[in-house]
Amino acid sequence: MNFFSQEYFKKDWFGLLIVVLLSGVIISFFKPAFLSSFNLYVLMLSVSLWLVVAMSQMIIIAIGQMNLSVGAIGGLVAISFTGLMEVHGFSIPYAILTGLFIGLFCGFINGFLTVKTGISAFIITLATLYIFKGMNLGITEAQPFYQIPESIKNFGNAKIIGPVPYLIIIPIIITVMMWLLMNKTQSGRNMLAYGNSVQSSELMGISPTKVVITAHVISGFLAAIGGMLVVCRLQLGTPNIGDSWLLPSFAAPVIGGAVLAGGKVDVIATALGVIIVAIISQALVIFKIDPFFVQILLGFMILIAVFINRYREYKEERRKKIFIYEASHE
Amino acid sequence: MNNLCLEIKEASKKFPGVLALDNADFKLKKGSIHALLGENGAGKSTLIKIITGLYKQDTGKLLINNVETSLNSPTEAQNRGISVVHQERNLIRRFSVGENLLLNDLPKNKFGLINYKLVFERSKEWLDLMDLNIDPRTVVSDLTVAKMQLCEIAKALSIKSRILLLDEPTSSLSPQETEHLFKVLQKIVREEDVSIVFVSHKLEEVFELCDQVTVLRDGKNACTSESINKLTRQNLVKLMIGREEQIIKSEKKVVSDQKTVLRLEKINTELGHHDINLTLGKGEIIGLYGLVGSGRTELAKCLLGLEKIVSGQIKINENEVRLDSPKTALDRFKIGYISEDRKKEGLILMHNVLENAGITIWSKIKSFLSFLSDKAIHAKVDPFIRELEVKTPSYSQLISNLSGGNQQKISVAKWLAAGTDILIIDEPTVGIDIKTKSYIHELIIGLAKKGTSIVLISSDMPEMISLADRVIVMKNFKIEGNEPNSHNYADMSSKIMAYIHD
Amino acid sequence: MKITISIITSIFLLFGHYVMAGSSSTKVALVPGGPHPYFAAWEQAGKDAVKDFGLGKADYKVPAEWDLSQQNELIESLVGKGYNAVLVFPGDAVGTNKILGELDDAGIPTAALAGCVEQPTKAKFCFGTDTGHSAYLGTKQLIKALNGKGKIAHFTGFLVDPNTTLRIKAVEKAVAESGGGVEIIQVIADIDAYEPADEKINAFMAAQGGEVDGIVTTAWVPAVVAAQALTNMGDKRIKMVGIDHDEVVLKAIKDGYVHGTMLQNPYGQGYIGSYVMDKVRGGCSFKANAPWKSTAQTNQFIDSGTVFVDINDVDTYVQAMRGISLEILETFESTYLNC
Amino acid sequence: MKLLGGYSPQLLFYILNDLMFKKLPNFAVTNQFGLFLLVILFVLFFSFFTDGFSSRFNLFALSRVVAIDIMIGLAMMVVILTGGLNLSLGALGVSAAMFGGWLMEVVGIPIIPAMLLTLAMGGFLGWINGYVTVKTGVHSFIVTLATMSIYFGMMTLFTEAEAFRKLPETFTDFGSLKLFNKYVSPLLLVSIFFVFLLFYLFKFTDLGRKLIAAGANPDAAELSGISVGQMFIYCHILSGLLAAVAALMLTSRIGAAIPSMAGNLGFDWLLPAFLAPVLGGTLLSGGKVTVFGTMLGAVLVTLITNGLYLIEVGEFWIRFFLGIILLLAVLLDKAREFFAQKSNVLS
Repeated sequence: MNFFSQEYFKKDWFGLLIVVLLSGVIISFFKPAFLSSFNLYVLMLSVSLWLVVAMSQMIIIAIGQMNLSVGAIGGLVAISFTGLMEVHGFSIPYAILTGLFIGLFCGFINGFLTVKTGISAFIITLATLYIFKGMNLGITEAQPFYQIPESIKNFGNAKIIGPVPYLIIIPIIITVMMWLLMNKTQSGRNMLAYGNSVQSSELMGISPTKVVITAHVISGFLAAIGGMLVVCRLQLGTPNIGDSWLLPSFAAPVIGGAVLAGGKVDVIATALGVIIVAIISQALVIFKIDPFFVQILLGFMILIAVFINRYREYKEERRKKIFIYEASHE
Repeated sequence: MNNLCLEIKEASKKFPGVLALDNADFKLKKGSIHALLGENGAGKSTLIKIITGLYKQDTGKLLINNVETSLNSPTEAQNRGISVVHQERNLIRRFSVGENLLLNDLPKNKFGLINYKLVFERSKEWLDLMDLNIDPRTVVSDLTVAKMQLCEIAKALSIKSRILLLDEPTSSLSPQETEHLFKVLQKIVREEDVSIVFVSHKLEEVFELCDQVTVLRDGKNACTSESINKLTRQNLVKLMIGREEQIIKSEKKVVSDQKTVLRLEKINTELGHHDINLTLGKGEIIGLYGLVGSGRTELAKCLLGLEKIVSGQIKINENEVRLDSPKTALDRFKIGYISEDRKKEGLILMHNVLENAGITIWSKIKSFLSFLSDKAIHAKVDPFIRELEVKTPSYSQLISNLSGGNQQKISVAKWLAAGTDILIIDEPTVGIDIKTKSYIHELIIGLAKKGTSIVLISSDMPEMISLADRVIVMKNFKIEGNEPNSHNYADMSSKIMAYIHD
Repeated sequence: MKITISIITSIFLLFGHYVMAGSSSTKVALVPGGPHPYFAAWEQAGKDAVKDFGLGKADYKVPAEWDLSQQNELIESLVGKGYNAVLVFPGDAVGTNKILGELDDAGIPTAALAGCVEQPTKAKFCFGTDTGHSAYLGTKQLIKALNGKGKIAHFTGFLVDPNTTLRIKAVEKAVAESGGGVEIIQVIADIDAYEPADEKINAFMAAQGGEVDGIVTTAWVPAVVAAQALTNMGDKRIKMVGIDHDEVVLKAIKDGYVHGTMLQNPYGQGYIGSYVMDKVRGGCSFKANAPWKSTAQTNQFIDSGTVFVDINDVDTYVQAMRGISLEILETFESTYLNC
Repeated sequence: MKLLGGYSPQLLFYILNDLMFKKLPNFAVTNQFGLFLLVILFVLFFSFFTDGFSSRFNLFALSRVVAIDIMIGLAMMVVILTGGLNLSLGALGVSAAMFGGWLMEVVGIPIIPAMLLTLAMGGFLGWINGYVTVKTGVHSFIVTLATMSIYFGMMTLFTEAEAFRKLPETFTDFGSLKLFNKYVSPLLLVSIFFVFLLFYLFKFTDLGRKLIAAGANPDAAELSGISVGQMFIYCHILSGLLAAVAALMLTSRIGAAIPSMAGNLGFDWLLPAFLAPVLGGTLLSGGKVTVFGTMLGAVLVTLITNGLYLIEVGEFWIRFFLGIILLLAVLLDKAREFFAQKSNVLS
């Protein structure tokens, strides 16, 4: 019993895992089609995209900032990627490399401006959101690019085995890499240290410039991958890609227990947060919930997730107070 | 060849309008514990910042191991073996102790990933070295303040620092914890070839710990690397403030039929206070003494309604009351609280003097349509700010631009203006220079004479004994003793200690 | 390349803007609701109108965002610049009326283009697609393809767009007229962004794909995404009727995954609309007995042509549309105007 | 009467005294002054380099847009004061306006009481934001993210996305009224009235000072006897009220209460909502408000958007240039702050 309470219940991801399993069981009980191969495939597809988007935001939350331009970067990369192939005849690898480079560069701009000017990332990325989206519209004049090479379309559609799409490979690799980054590498720990306390981390010899720019570059890089994944999925490069990313990008990390002030993110819990959001939006369709209710439900869902997190935090605080109290008894 | 590991020669540093350092010298001998003293504004912190690479001196030299060097950043200073243990705890609170200790260079496996087993093993060695019985896996936020501080020192050692700067390290430690700290410091100086610069306002500690002393006054050396044996407390104070110290004469008050203004009966709180019984008479000063974590500040916060009281009664003027917020406490029962944490809980640093001093009386002096002008506030708080001799160019000066002592005066002034009947004063002289300290002591006595009842929370035993009428000793969230103050230091301190170590 | 050109152009325009001389003083602004591929044909239509009818200007001006306020701001600034006739795709069927009224007060004729504003309005007329009717016709086509029997789903756009409600009602009406053979099993709305549309439509396919026989889409994004989903699934059993001319939809029709689409006539709207504006400014007025059509929103409606296109005519629809446009143009003056 | 009579000149004196004599020397290094210069600069630029900027029609239209943007900016500003954000601003405003439209059209309540009830609705929705934020201790970013969905969803559910378009003409005509030789909309006067009201609140009242203190340092304020939770709730209520005012103004301008008037989920309001206070020098960390700065910020943003349309940069590039200008404006402000600090230290 003690084993349980100490090891698992404390972890952010444990409760979420229960929620995922439970909701899976409940939904498939009412609608067996939920577990059908095609449905799992569809679920995995939507998880793949939102995983990347959530990670892109999560790493910025880790350093205690926000990146409003995640979607704008994704969109800009998506249309550049397709545009370069369609208009300028780039080969696929070159187009991918250029797309990734654009993402890196956009992220670098965000990070550089934030750390060098000392202006809050919220404002900087609000401005760059406009700049990147503006470039997107300026380049495309709102016209999509349609000429997507067959191999990319196939990549977006093909399945590895059973219901598992090829598309999910990259997001899974990213998730593993992110877990390693945040838990097992010096630069990841530096980011979390910076997110915990800018002042302390600086005094510990951690360079803010390096931390902030690295985080934003990674965020831009992931947003770029997200943008290209959408292209594979939709099989067209439309300027609207990324417009709807903002809310999901925050929802998953927050459900995963991330602290917006920084310094605490959990990659596994974020991934589970993504799965929960995906399951619930699917359940809304499966159960034919009146579209008028969807908005309201989504709102309450976020509130409930936050309440649960908050309650656990409260418990933890109590525990610590008592702990310190006991420690001082020694 | 001398054996100096750090030397500063004729350093000057000018800020617009101020000459912060004026040809100051500083010599740190290898293996010594060197006290750096001075009033606030004497140039101490400028000197420290030059040593740690935050500032660069305008003229003069900085030598490390007799080699002239220039330090451009704290990181560079750290690389040269100079570390600071700050007043504010500078650990990553969500990280484990072990990771904090080695954060600059975490041991990695062949894939470049952090090897946590090794992290905890290696950090354990440093903790052992300091006689610290902490599991390196413990999350920092679970530690007591004293242990955090010791961890910080361990961290400085772990990055191979050979010069440690300790800035007011004991300000929130209990005597026992201080004693432990000093033992550790003496041990590392002895065994690890470390030299220490010790900054403190508590002269007793300087005499106990240090072997050399440098005093700054108005940016100049009042003495340079004097051996501590040659000095007395009086000499030192004179060097610091340029005149003799005025010892507060603690007069024993006649405790005659005082009216009880505050009475706690069998209070139990959610935080764990157990069966607290306490009375406070009109014009009385009671001291709450205890170790950090004994529940003193927490009790004060329960009284203000910030934490829940589970059972028991609070009586004010013998009427039972419910206190649910500091607002109720102030508005209805005239209870005020001067926090130990000036910057976080006491003052609004981004606001000016007037706003800070007037905050408690806004509601009282507002007029029609809740109209409230600066002029009206000015009229109300001006007498108090004057009375406290606050040094500020104008009332529109930002509080953050004032010195620590003047900041403390403002946080007192706002409660004077509020005209409280009961004032809870938490560690009023932490980080405050001797001149202001004695001034604040006089002020507290004066307030009590005028009829304000005072609850004084302090870890400073001399302060406690010179001010309190009664000393209440707390331990483990309980009241252990209630001792009328004899104002005899030896007698009182042994009595108090007896309660804590029974 | 486009960037460079645009930047150079904008710098050029910044310092060297000039008023193009035309024989007529009419300066028409063609203002869509926001950046959207549907309206792209208006740009060429405007240019052709200047060339063919000798207008002073007929410029395609796009609000920076899909936002009523942004559109109003743009229109106001255009009028400030001297445009004296405005063709607008209403940012809101009701909300746009106010500014049209104000333009009317300022002596500037306006008309609703591609979509209508609700009456009462100061717009001279509405020239475009009757959104409700188009949805109704599309559903009829679908029902026909299903031989009057089956379960259908309806995918549409933002709930807060009044047109969405019209479309939902129109689809219901067509279904009701089928005599009970057809049943709407699900309406998915609020999917005007690609990623959520992809998510929801695929989820629907997964859950109901086996049950549903037909799909009708009445907004651009759901049409594209649903067409793509059917193509990806390789499903030719489910009959789908889309809307508009996105290449994805057209290709799916050619490949046989989508039954057909309801096309509109954006080029004709821009071209003829500009022409009429010039006439109106030239002193023409509308005939009292003009053969207006009535829609749910207005009774001063002129149909710019809605055509159902399926695999047979998907390659030739451009000609078909041009034909309709010319037909309307030829008879417009005699049918509607007193000059 | 005597009280009021004696009172107002006194107030006026304070305000003038404050503005003219104490603040003027410092004004040159303030954010407001920089903004003011920028506004002048852009006005001059656009008047010279565009057709029709100074035309009566354009200036009137500008005054109307500015009026609403100012209110939106102020509504966000009062929540930023607490160190929070109000993402539900647009959804809240639209919900209140739809409620107002329902009252006027369906229930048939006279205009003034209907407007008051609309404001009350705005205040109530703001209160929910504030109450949940304060009681749970969750950051308002997340709380209002959720309430944004909830308010907007509820609104569409109740109205079935139908607009209220048969509003009393007195009400809708107000939005098209032209004053001062047809150059200015009365809506702008309403906004300016609120600007002064808020200035009075924050500068000269007990409540305003408490709101600021609570935002600047909640712990210290609480221990100084200010009920911080209550103050934060007041800020959210105020935000709701101001958003409702903005929504009513927009309704009057559009001539109908429509669910999409602030875009899907009310998102279209967020940009002016953030830009105005941020350009105006309001600190995102809380504790500092600049009412006039926010006003100038709103003026600047509207001016630039309008100018960009007029200057023909190519409509598709407008967002790009808007972003660049926003970036330059905050950078400029940062530079100003830097030099102001330098000169401050010197003096």
